[in-house]
Amino acid sequence: MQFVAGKIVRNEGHGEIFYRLEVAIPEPVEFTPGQFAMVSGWPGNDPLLPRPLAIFRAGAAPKGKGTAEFVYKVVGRGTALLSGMHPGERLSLTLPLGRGFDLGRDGRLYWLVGGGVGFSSVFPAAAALAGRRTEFEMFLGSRTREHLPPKEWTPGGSAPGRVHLCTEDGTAGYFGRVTEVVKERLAGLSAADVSRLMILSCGPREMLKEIAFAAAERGAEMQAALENHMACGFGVCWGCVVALRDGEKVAYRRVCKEGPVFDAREVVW
Amino acid sequence: MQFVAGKIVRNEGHGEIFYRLEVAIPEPVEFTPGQFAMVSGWPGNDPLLPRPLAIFRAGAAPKGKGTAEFVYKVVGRGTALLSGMHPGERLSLTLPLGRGFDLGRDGRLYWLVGGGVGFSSVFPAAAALAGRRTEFEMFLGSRTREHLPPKEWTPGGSAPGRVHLCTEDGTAGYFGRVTEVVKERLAGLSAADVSRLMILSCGPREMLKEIAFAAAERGAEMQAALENHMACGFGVCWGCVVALRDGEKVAYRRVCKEGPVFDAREVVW
Amino acid sequence: MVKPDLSVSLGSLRLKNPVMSASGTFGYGLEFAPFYDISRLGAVVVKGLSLAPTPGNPPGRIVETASGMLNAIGLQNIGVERFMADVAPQLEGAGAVFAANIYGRTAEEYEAVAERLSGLSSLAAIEVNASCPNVKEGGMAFGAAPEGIQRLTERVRKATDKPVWVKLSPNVSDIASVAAAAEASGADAVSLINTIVGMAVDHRTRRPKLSNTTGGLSGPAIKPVALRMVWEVCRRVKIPVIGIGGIQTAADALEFLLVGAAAVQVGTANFRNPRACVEILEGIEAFLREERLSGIAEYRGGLLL
Amino acid sequence: MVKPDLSVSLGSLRLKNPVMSASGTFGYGLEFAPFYDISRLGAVVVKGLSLAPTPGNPPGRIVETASGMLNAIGLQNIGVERFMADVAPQLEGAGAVFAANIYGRTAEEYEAVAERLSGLSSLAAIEVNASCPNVKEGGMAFGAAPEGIQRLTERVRKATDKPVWVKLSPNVSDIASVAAAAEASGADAVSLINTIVGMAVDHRTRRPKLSNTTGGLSGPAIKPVALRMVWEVCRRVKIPVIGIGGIQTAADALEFLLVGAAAVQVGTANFRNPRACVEILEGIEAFLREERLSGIAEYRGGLLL
Ligand SMILES: Cc1cc2nc3c(=O)[nH]c(=O)nc-3n(C[C@H](O)[C@H](O)[C@H](O)COP(=O)(O)OP(=O)(O)OC[C@H]3O[C@@H](n4cnc5c(N)ncnc54)[C@H](O)[C@@H]3O)c2cc1C
Ligand SMILES: Cc1cc2nc3c(=O)[nH]c(=O)nc-3n(C[C@H](O)[C@H](O)[C@H](O)COP(=O)(O)OP(=O)(O)OC[C@H]3O[C@@H](n4cnc5c(N)ncnc54)[C@H](O)[C@@H]3O)c2cc1C
Ligand SMILES: Cc1cc2nc3c(=O)[nH]c(=O)nc-3n(C[C@H](O)[C@H](O)[C@H](O)COP(=O)(O)O)c2cc1C
Ligand SMILES: Cc1cc2nc3c(=O)[nH]c(=O)nc-3n(C[C@H](O)[C@H](O)[C@H](O)COP(=O)(O)O)c2cc1C
Ligand code: FES
Ligand code: FES
Repeated sequence: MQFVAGKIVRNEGHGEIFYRLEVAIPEPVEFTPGQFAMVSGWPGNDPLLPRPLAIFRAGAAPKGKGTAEFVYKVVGRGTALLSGMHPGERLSLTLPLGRGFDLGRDGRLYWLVGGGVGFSSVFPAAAALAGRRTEFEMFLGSRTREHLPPKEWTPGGSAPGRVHLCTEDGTAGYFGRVTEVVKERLAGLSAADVSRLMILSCGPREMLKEIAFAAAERGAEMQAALENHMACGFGVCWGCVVALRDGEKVAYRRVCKEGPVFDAREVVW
Repeated sequence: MQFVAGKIVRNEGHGEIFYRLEVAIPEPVEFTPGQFAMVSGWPGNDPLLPRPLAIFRAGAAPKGKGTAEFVYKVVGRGTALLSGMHPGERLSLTLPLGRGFDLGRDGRLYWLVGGGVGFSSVFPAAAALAGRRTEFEMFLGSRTREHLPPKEWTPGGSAPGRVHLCTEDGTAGYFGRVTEVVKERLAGLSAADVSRLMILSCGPREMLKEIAFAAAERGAEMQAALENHMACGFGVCWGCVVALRDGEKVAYRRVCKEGPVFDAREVVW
Repeated sequence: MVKPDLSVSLGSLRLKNPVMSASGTFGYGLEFAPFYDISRLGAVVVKGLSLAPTPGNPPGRIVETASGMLNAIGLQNIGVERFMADVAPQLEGAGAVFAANIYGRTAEEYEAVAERLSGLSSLAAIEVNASCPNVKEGGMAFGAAPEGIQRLTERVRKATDKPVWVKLSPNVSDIASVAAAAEASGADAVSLINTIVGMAVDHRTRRPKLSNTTGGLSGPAIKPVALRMVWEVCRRVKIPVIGIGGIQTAADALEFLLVGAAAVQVGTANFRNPRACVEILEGIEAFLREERLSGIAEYRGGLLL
Repeated sequence: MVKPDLSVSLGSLRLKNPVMSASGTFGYGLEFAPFYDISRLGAVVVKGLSLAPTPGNPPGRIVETASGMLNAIGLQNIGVERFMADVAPQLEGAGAVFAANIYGRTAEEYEAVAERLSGLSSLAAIEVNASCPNVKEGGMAFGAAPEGIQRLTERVRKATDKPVWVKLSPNVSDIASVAAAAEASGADAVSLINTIVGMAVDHRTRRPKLSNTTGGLSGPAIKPVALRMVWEVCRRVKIPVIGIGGIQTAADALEFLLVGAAAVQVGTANFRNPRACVEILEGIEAFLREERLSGIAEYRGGLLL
């Protein structure tokens, strides 16, 4: 975890929905898929707080420097401001933050489920799995074809997993919500496969909840990357808590520290 | 006076000191040299208030539209933000505002005195005088050669006035402060010329004060463009007042409404 | 679709919509005529008027702060006589509904200004500034405690037949009690908040940035505080509450209506955007249409707890 | 040039510099170790501690506002026992000077926490949170009036030999009187301000944005109010005043010192910039050098009126 000064290398819109941001940082960072950064740097005190963005990629750059990449969607003032920034301008980053996906060991059957911009956490997981040639399938859901990530961003390399696209308006892939596809596939899975299954998911809370219930019903394991409003991102403000089951009781856990990835069975949905 | 949405046409730095900003506006505006605009448009509420900038030029653009030009120096957060904005981005402008220079009738001997970025009010006055072929001399003072306006900005056309440059470090023109030059010239002027003289000035308050005292001593007329912090710029907040002589008493007058150009003899310096 | 009903009641006074200008940020109203037809507003509230013209504080009157500003204007104004002779007829001529914000150095002066203004048939209401933090005599002597407000409100109430709005200070421990005192003393409405006392200094010159040392904080920075106070007061009093503080957009104005305000006033926002009031008005109407609401009445006070 | 003397006195306690973290914005201090050596700070003030661990409020705990934020954390904390067993030794190990911020539901609980902490030899001071706006029992019952503060301060004073700092609420009519009451009751210092009560609602969903409906406003938005209150209190009491509220830069910190604060605490700024405290510290030192001042003492309280 470090707080670094970054410089924008690129910040381009893709299909009016997603922006891809690459930032040069002083040295390379390692991260677990699902981990995130707190990003700020626009001038002035309004907006005041940094914004959490999943780390989409991170790597080495010439001369011992590093880069970090993000994918974001403009939803409000902070992301709008970010989208107006240009290469050469400065950003501050705290990264890597939180607990990412537990990608466990091989021999497991991985399903990666991303809804909306949730693919930004799911793709790095896919890349890691593909890198070690672990079997996975990926389910991506969005409202329309335009809200799907550009094809060239899909990770995989020499061993891409199978990718299922779903759009709510049927403009690409399966006509319907990604939850339907996942639930249907779950229902058809053998008990042996269910016991090998590990679902990694990121997306709107309603989507996560629906899949979590379906997974729980079949006894499948699932990790869900949650979101919440954050002030600090590194565990000191206690602002980002969600309710988790703690034995019989409920405990408030920080999305930025104990999460953002939680065991879906522990979440009080 | 109107409140309009503008679009940046250019916003370029000159020699690291001055920026020249051109904004496309819905229709052409007429202005008196010395009048100004309130400019805002950066995102967020911090900085909150618009910034006053003298109108450097204003003209017609194709299809009945207009343009307005400004010259500014980065001194704080607002101007820094402005300098980071790009062509195509939007600004809000209220203009033209205030009472500009009274350029009176012909037959007068005009001296135009600009200190620092004060040339932004003085050049339009020079352009207007040159346009009607009225005699004038211009005195421009700055710290160093780099702080003088780029040559190509100097107005004049077919009848440029004489221009005297002064730098405090002697890197261009007269080695010393512009006030010294003006005071020396004043001292040498015949009574007849003094009675024809009208000094138009804009610059740091200390400069204006020194020249005002020298002018008063010789009985020469002078108009001074003052600055003050402003919230509204169009006379409704009463925040920008300066003390003016009102008979025996002192009255507070709004720089944005009764000014920014005042008769130097009325100012309580 | 039928046009949503934007009209609101402030006691006996019916306004065509809930958007007013806040005193001191709108001059005498006429200054905004170049930007839009000021008769479109629910009401124009003019700069605070005193018995005699007042010169105000020396320069060093405003400072920008994070998402806000401090002012220490010191209530510079032309006085009630010139307002009645020169300004009021023009506001009438413009078709504007207008209210006068007043202050005095003593309760007697408040009374005198209120009495004098009562003769102005076109005047919609008198707003009593019991909360200006920038002059010793700006009402804070009255506004800081329920007893002071009671005394002041009773006197102004007796001095005029016009609706009396009492404008409250946020610089108190319990604004709801102060509002309740105004209600009990015959106020037709309370308006809040006035500015929060603040200060700015220059760490290099080591001097205060305002000639008056302290000033009143306004703008978006104070909106959360204003909204909380309006909510607290709405739960306490039955008279209409006029919400003020940091309102810049229709969404902001709707927030105040949602927690129970009967109307709103827009202040500092007029400085950056001279069209702020009408844009807020248009935004409120658009929102009501979008949500298919019949009017303000169906939305107001509808906070779900 | 000689290094300027950054040390400051808070009564009998001498700190190597005036920069502390503000409670609740710095966790238990150790979380900042990855960013810098926390022993460099004047003191680390840890998250508010209660007798028993406290779960805090349900989610919907923070909202961003214009140049500020509202929080309604509800004082979630691990309790005094775990703090003493697990955290304090680590803070000692890190070489940090640290103070504990405490609160209780009753005066007895405050007393008990203070007593328990007194056994911690490495503890520099106890800061009594008499002003948390986010839990019914967060001290506001005490903090709103001089009498309450007096009662609370006297009890905590008797319960411990540690320096006692009383943290004051800005949600009062006259903070200087409350500070004077703390002084008279034996406080070694007062710290101010805590957050200002605010509220945020969503005009579409018609719901409050915080589970607790209201929350505490912090950040640059409140700096002018904090600065004014610190100035008022400095003119009234003789005990040291710790300035808090919206401090983000060395210039901000210097402003508080200029109006008379003996030290400062940095809160919300830690969220956007985890290195805020040390950067402020370095900035203060650079400023003193630039102005050729021998130390803080030569600058503090030097406001020119
Ligand atoms: C761990 C984590 C990883 C994320 N990764 C990505 C990503 O890779 N790409 C992406 O596009 N988005 C991501 N998000 C969501 C992203 O943080 C929000 O879209 C963003 O903060 C919205 O800011 P805004 O100013 O544009 O919106 P506004 O609505 O104006 O923001 C107002 C406030 O609400 C907060 N906020 C609003 N929506 C969210 C949200 N969904 N989650 C957290 N805070 C929110 C903002 O941070 C801000 O404090 C992630 C969120 C979390 C918690
Ligand atoms: C009528 C008028 C015409 C002007 N014309 C020009 C021009 O053509 N070119 C140019 O470069 N500058 C001009 N100025 C000065 C310019 O307005 C300030 O430099 C600018 O407002 C500084 O803003 P900032 O945010 O960069 O500085 P900051 O110091 O961060 O500003 C803080 C606050 O102080 C105010 N402020 C600071 N300095 C001044 C100042 N000198 N005058 C007024 N307000 C100030 C700002 O508006 C803001 O509210 C003019 C000022 C006035 C009053
Ligand atoms: C420059 C200025 C002058 C003001 N003058 C008055 C006044 O004369 N009388 C009054 O009651 N309030 C006055 N106010 C307070 C406003 O009417 C309003 O209550 C306050 O600014 C909060 O609203 P806002 O945040 O929308 O500005 C003034 C405010 C400002 C900024
Ligand atoms: C998230 C958060 C939690 C806080 N928790 C506490 C607390 O436990 N005890 C306390 O005395 N103050 C608490 N405060 C108040 C701060 O210590 C500080 O007084 C206030 O935030 C103003 O300073 P700032 O503007 O620098 O943040 C908290 C503030 C925030 C933002
Ligand atoms: S965002 Fe501060 S604790 Fe999680
Ligand atoms: S800036 Fe508002 S009156 Fe001049």
